[in-house]
Amino acid sequence: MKTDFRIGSLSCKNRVLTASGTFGYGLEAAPYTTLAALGGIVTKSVTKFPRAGNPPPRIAETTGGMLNSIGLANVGVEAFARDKLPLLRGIGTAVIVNIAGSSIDEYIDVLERLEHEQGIDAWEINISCPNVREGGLHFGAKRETAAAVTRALRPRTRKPLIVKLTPNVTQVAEIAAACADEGADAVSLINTLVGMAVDVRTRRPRLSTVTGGLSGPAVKPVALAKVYETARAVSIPVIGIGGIVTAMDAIEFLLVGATAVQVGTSSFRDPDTAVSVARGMEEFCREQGVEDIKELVGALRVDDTGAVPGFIA
Amino acid sequence: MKTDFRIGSLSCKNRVLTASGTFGYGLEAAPYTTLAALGGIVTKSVTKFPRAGNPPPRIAETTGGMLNSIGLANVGVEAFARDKLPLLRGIGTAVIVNIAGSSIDEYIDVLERLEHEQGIDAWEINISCPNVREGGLHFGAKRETAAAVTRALRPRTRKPLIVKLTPNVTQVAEIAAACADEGADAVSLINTLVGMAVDVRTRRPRLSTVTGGLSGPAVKPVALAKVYETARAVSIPVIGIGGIVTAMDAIEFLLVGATAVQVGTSSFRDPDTAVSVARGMEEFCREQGVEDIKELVGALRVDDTGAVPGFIA
Amino acid sequence: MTAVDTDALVTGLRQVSESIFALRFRAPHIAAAAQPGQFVNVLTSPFYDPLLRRAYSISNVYGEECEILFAVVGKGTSLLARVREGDTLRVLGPLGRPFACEEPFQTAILVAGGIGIAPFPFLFSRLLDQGKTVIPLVGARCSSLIARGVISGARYATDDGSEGCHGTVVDLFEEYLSTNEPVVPRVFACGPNPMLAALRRSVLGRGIPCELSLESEMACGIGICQGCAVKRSRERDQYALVCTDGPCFDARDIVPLGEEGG
Amino acid sequence: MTAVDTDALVTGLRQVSESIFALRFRAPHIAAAAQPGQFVNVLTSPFYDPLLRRAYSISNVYGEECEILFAVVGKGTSLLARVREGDTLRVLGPLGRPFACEEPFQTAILVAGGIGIAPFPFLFSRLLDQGKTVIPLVGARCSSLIARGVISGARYATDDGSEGCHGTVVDLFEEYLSTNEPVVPRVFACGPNPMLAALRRSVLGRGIPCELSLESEMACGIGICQGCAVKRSRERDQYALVCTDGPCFDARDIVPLGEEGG
Ligand SMILES: Cc1cc2nc3c(=O)[nH]c(=O)nc-3n(C[C@H](O)[C@H](O)[C@H](O)COP(=O)(O)OP(=O)(O)OC[C@H]3O[C@@H](n4cnc5c(N)ncnc54)[C@H](O)[C@@H]3O)c2cc1C
Ligand SMILES: Cc1cc2nc3c(=O)[nH]c(=O)nc-3n(C[C@H](O)[C@H](O)[C@H](O)COP(=O)(O)OP(=O)(O)OC[C@H]3O[C@@H](n4cnc5c(N)ncnc54)[C@H](O)[C@@H]3O)c2cc1C
Ligand SMILES: Cc1cc2nc3c(=O)[nH]c(=O)nc-3n(C[C@H](O)[C@H](O)[C@H](O)COP(=O)(O)O)c2cc1C
Ligand SMILES: Cc1cc2nc3c(=O)[nH]c(=O)nc-3n(C[C@H](O)[C@H](O)[C@H](O)COP(=O)(O)O)c2cc1C
Ligand code: FES
Ligand code: FES
Repeated sequence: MKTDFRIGSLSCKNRVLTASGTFGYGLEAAPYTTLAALGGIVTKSVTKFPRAGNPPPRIAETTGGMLNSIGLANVGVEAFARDKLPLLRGIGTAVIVNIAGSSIDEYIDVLERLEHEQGIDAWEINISCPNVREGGLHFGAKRETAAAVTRALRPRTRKPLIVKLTPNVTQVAEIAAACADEGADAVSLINTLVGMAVDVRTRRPRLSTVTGGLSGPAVKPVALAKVYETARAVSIPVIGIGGIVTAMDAIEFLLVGATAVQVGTSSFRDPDTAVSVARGMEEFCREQGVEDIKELVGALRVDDTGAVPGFIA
Repeated sequence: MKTDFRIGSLSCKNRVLTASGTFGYGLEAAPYTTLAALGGIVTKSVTKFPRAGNPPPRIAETTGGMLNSIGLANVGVEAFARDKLPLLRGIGTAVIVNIAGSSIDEYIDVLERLEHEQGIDAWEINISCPNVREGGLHFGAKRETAAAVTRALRPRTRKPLIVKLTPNVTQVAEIAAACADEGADAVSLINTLVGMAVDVRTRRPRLSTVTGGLSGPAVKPVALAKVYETARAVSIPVIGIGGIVTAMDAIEFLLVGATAVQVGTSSFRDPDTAVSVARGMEEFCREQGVEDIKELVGALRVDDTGAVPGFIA
Repeated sequence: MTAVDTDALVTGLRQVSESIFALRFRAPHIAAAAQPGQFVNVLTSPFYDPLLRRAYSISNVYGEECEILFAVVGKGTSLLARVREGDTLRVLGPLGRPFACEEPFQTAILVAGGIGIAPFPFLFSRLLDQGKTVIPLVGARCSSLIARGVISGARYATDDGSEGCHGTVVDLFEEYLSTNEPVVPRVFACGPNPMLAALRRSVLGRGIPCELSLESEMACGIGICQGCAVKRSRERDQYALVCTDGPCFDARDIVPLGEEGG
Repeated sequence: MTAVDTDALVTGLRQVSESIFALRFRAPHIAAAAQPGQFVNVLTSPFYDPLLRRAYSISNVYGEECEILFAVVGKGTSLLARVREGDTLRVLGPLGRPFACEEPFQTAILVAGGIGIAPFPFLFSRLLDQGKTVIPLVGARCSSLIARGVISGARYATDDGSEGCHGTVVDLFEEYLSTNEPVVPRVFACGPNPMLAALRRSVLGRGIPCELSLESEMACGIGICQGCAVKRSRERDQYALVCTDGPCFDARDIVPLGEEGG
């Protein structure tokens, strides 16, 4: 059975990747899973300078999900190139480096520092970081800024460029289209939803940063709707992320139009999740007589039921 | 202990209302709860003409939440005035009529038809309906259209006007501010998040309308963040809605700035939820020596922790 | 006659087939008010996954106790299968419109598909009490999935032929009709939607009065969510609510989900 | 020495105080590799509420079996309290940095607050094996909340004075120091953050070496989420991870959450 896919020069043996920030730099979970059985690994966001991250508490469990405000804690691009990347070479799966920055120059600096390093198969650009010029509004919150990041990076790399979109916008498909127009090879979504939680006894927010990012099974319905919206609006591949725990969850994303998926929060529950999702998808295809998993991509059956779309209450 | 609050001429004995569409027209749940112990009842959205609603399936359970696409099934304003409203008079709690429409004229027609009926304490305006003029984009999706609905209704009523906001936007506070500028007496939020779910065996969406509205505990973190954002941006009262099951959930909303709350999906799990939330809030206040529940509104303690706000990953 | 939401004491749980359990609980008010075909709405978890209650037909009443039959298929039922005697279970009921079984017919045919057998032990004994003749026809995928000891004198159909007639319970129903004298029976049916759709075609074609007990997605069970709509057959684009207008309907009045045209 | 994620067979559950349970499970690899102060990460529900695993100190090891002690306070622990012998439990461990207990000190004082007693039965027997003198000091809110039969020779402090010394376990600790000869002991402590903060001030002021076992919110337990940060005391705005750099830390190295300044 065919399970692999390609996005430009990126070639993955199956359609399940680990999501940025939820699988460390790739090696930490090695004792509990089979890295070589993954479609690929997306690294924690790498920034120009090391970042210690936010003060605790950084996470709070919520119903079916969790809030995080890690604060892009990472070793910085130099230490990444020196200490982390060498370990990732030869683990037998695709390596996608996720880049974050608070100015366009920072994105460029990280990408240029790594462009000629061995062992990087593609970039994922995290545009859910506050744009310091725009006073804290995320790059991903507006068509113009999302396009600007893409435009700045496109000519500087020959590797596939995947732009990772935030769901905290009115029309994500518009932003995806702007990135596609600027030459993005793919988009991935969703990053976390802005959320918060309060400890009623202390009357304090449960995260040091007050608000944080919501992820996990609770957000899956939102993620599916955003991926569906995006996949119908752009012709580049869409990578689906959000609340995937089982192979059936991943197949939902494929059916609504995702070419591949990423597993995030579930790896915290069980570091072998991504691999078991990949295996379960194969099994499902075998059962259903699907010979190439590609057949599932966008295969949602939508009839005209006479329903008035948009009337959602 | 003081638990009541007022918004203009609307006076409620406590801060817990039932949310539109989740408590019928108010009487259906009477055998299972004590209506007179509610702060108020918000009716199912009433439209100009009767609506049969969408074809089944109309609901799908998801992790910690549910999707619905009821399609604003309701008896229409005439039958509402004739059959439902008389039963609501004298149940001993405030009655807030929720109005929906797909053109501004429809909102006006419903409001004007009911303005002089006895027994209505306030309006809640559901602007999460597709605006037929704008080709299906919700009235609530843009500042301009949200303001236009508010502007059209404001001079036509002496009752408090609560505008109910959709969370499916980049900056809900902006839209709230526009409504406040046009004379809204309060805003309520959140309405449901756009979401979807797929049956992988049939490859069909689990709702007849493909996408629907997500509600329930899963969305509480998003609702809290949106209420917090809004309460800091406007000076009119904010009513918090989204995923409330317990008194502690409701108190979280008060702490982030909500004057009152609405209980939605949880009433399906237990029709006595809203009343038990109200009772639990009282008990909490007694325990904590709070004499007027108002003391909790906006009482969130936020320190400067040195965290970089906005960096949410 | 109104329903109550009550903490019911679990008095027994026994397995009646490979995947079906019978759960008994003490709920005097529900037991006293229940009619065959009605259901209860059960909270399966104190937490929020699964979030909503699950509906179960009242499969029998013993004094102050009620019994439900459930097939373990997902989250809610896997939790119910772990309930222990002495636990309490939050149960709301009895809910919905019961089977119309008081009318003056002489022979009733019960047609059950899979876990659709659930409402029939109760209906069966009620009909026997009324002195009626009752023919229970029970379908299952295979022999090991047939609930044992819940209804007597049943004839079986299995998809794989491992017990009784080889075929669906609707095949068995039609075979029964063709080999028995043509008195007009009253049919009561419960099972998956495709089975009900097939049976509906069969009885409507023959002019046999029939009541169907329907399932649908439900959020509340008491008429406040409007989630459980089923198409009415006589008015275009009009809906009935399974929880309050049903779950038992005259087969002529509604179109089970999945039946085209109608 | 690496941890494993395994389906452990539950071999016993017993209540050791009003709200504390001892749960035993068979996990040969974990039992063989475990060191005092390490923890396991337990999946408490097959569904998604609660979503994340819960961390529990390994409170003792018996051959191929491990024991954990837990206080029933919320979702995960109320599910664990319903586990039965013969069930399987998904357990990942042993995780984290153990107590540094091999060093050449002679007297150890164990300071436990509430459920912070959990890691000490294991540490206690390890230290006795090494021929050391061990003084267990145990604090609880009241007598009925003290875990019984898990550690011998303990002295108690209760907030309400219902057993032992009336006060906190840190008061008891300071009283112990003041009434006993001034050999420099090694202190091992586990409990709520405010207690650890108070104890830390007490030992640092006196120059007594001390290891603290910390708790924090955790999502993964294995270093892939960075959620379990705790402030390092020596570098400004730098963090250690409780799950991999801890949970046992030299008291000089970190600042428990809630301790101001530091
Ligand atoms: C009026 C009424 C009476 C009922 N009586 C009984 C009864 O007597 N006995 C009984 O066992 N059940 C009965 N049901 C069904 C019951 O309410 C639950 O839906 C069922 O027990 C499954 O619950 P679960 O939580 O185990 O499964 P879930 O976790 O909800 O779902 C498990 C799996 O089953 C499938 N599934 C379940 N429900 C649906 C659905 N509605 N549509 C599509 N797929 C679905 C899905 O594929 C899913 O993977 C009745 C339902 C209604 C509305
Ligand atoms: C390294 C480590 C070792 C641990 N060892 C043990 C042990 O041996 N025994 C033991 O019982 N527990 C131990 N814990 C705590 C344990 O992991 C769970 O947090 C605890 O059992 C509560 O889980 P729950 O699901 O029952 O409660 P939850 O449902 O998660 O919470 C219940 C209530 O407890 C309170 N609460 C729980 N955790 C926190 C928190 N972190 N911050 C603020 N409030 C909180 C909240 O008020 C909440 O209402 C350890 C934690 C760590 C990190
Ligand atoms: C603890 C945590 C840290 C994360 N860090 C990053 C990050 O550094 N960069 C990024 O692009 N996304 C980050 N994410 C977002 C995830 O990659 C993913 O988009 C999101 O969690 C939704 O997927 P899930 O529901 O499967 O977790 C992080 C998520 C979590 C939970
Ligand atoms: C089944 C259902 C029907 C709803 N119908 C309406 C409606 O008619 N008008 C409206 O303004 N909101 C409607 N809502 C939204 C709720 O009032 C509420 O804003 C939302 O569900 C979030 O709150 P909750 O998480 O407590 O349910 C509906 C929600 C549900 C679940
Ligand atoms: S299930 Fe809610 S109206 Fe029928
Ligand atoms: S709990 Fe995830 S890194 Fe420590």
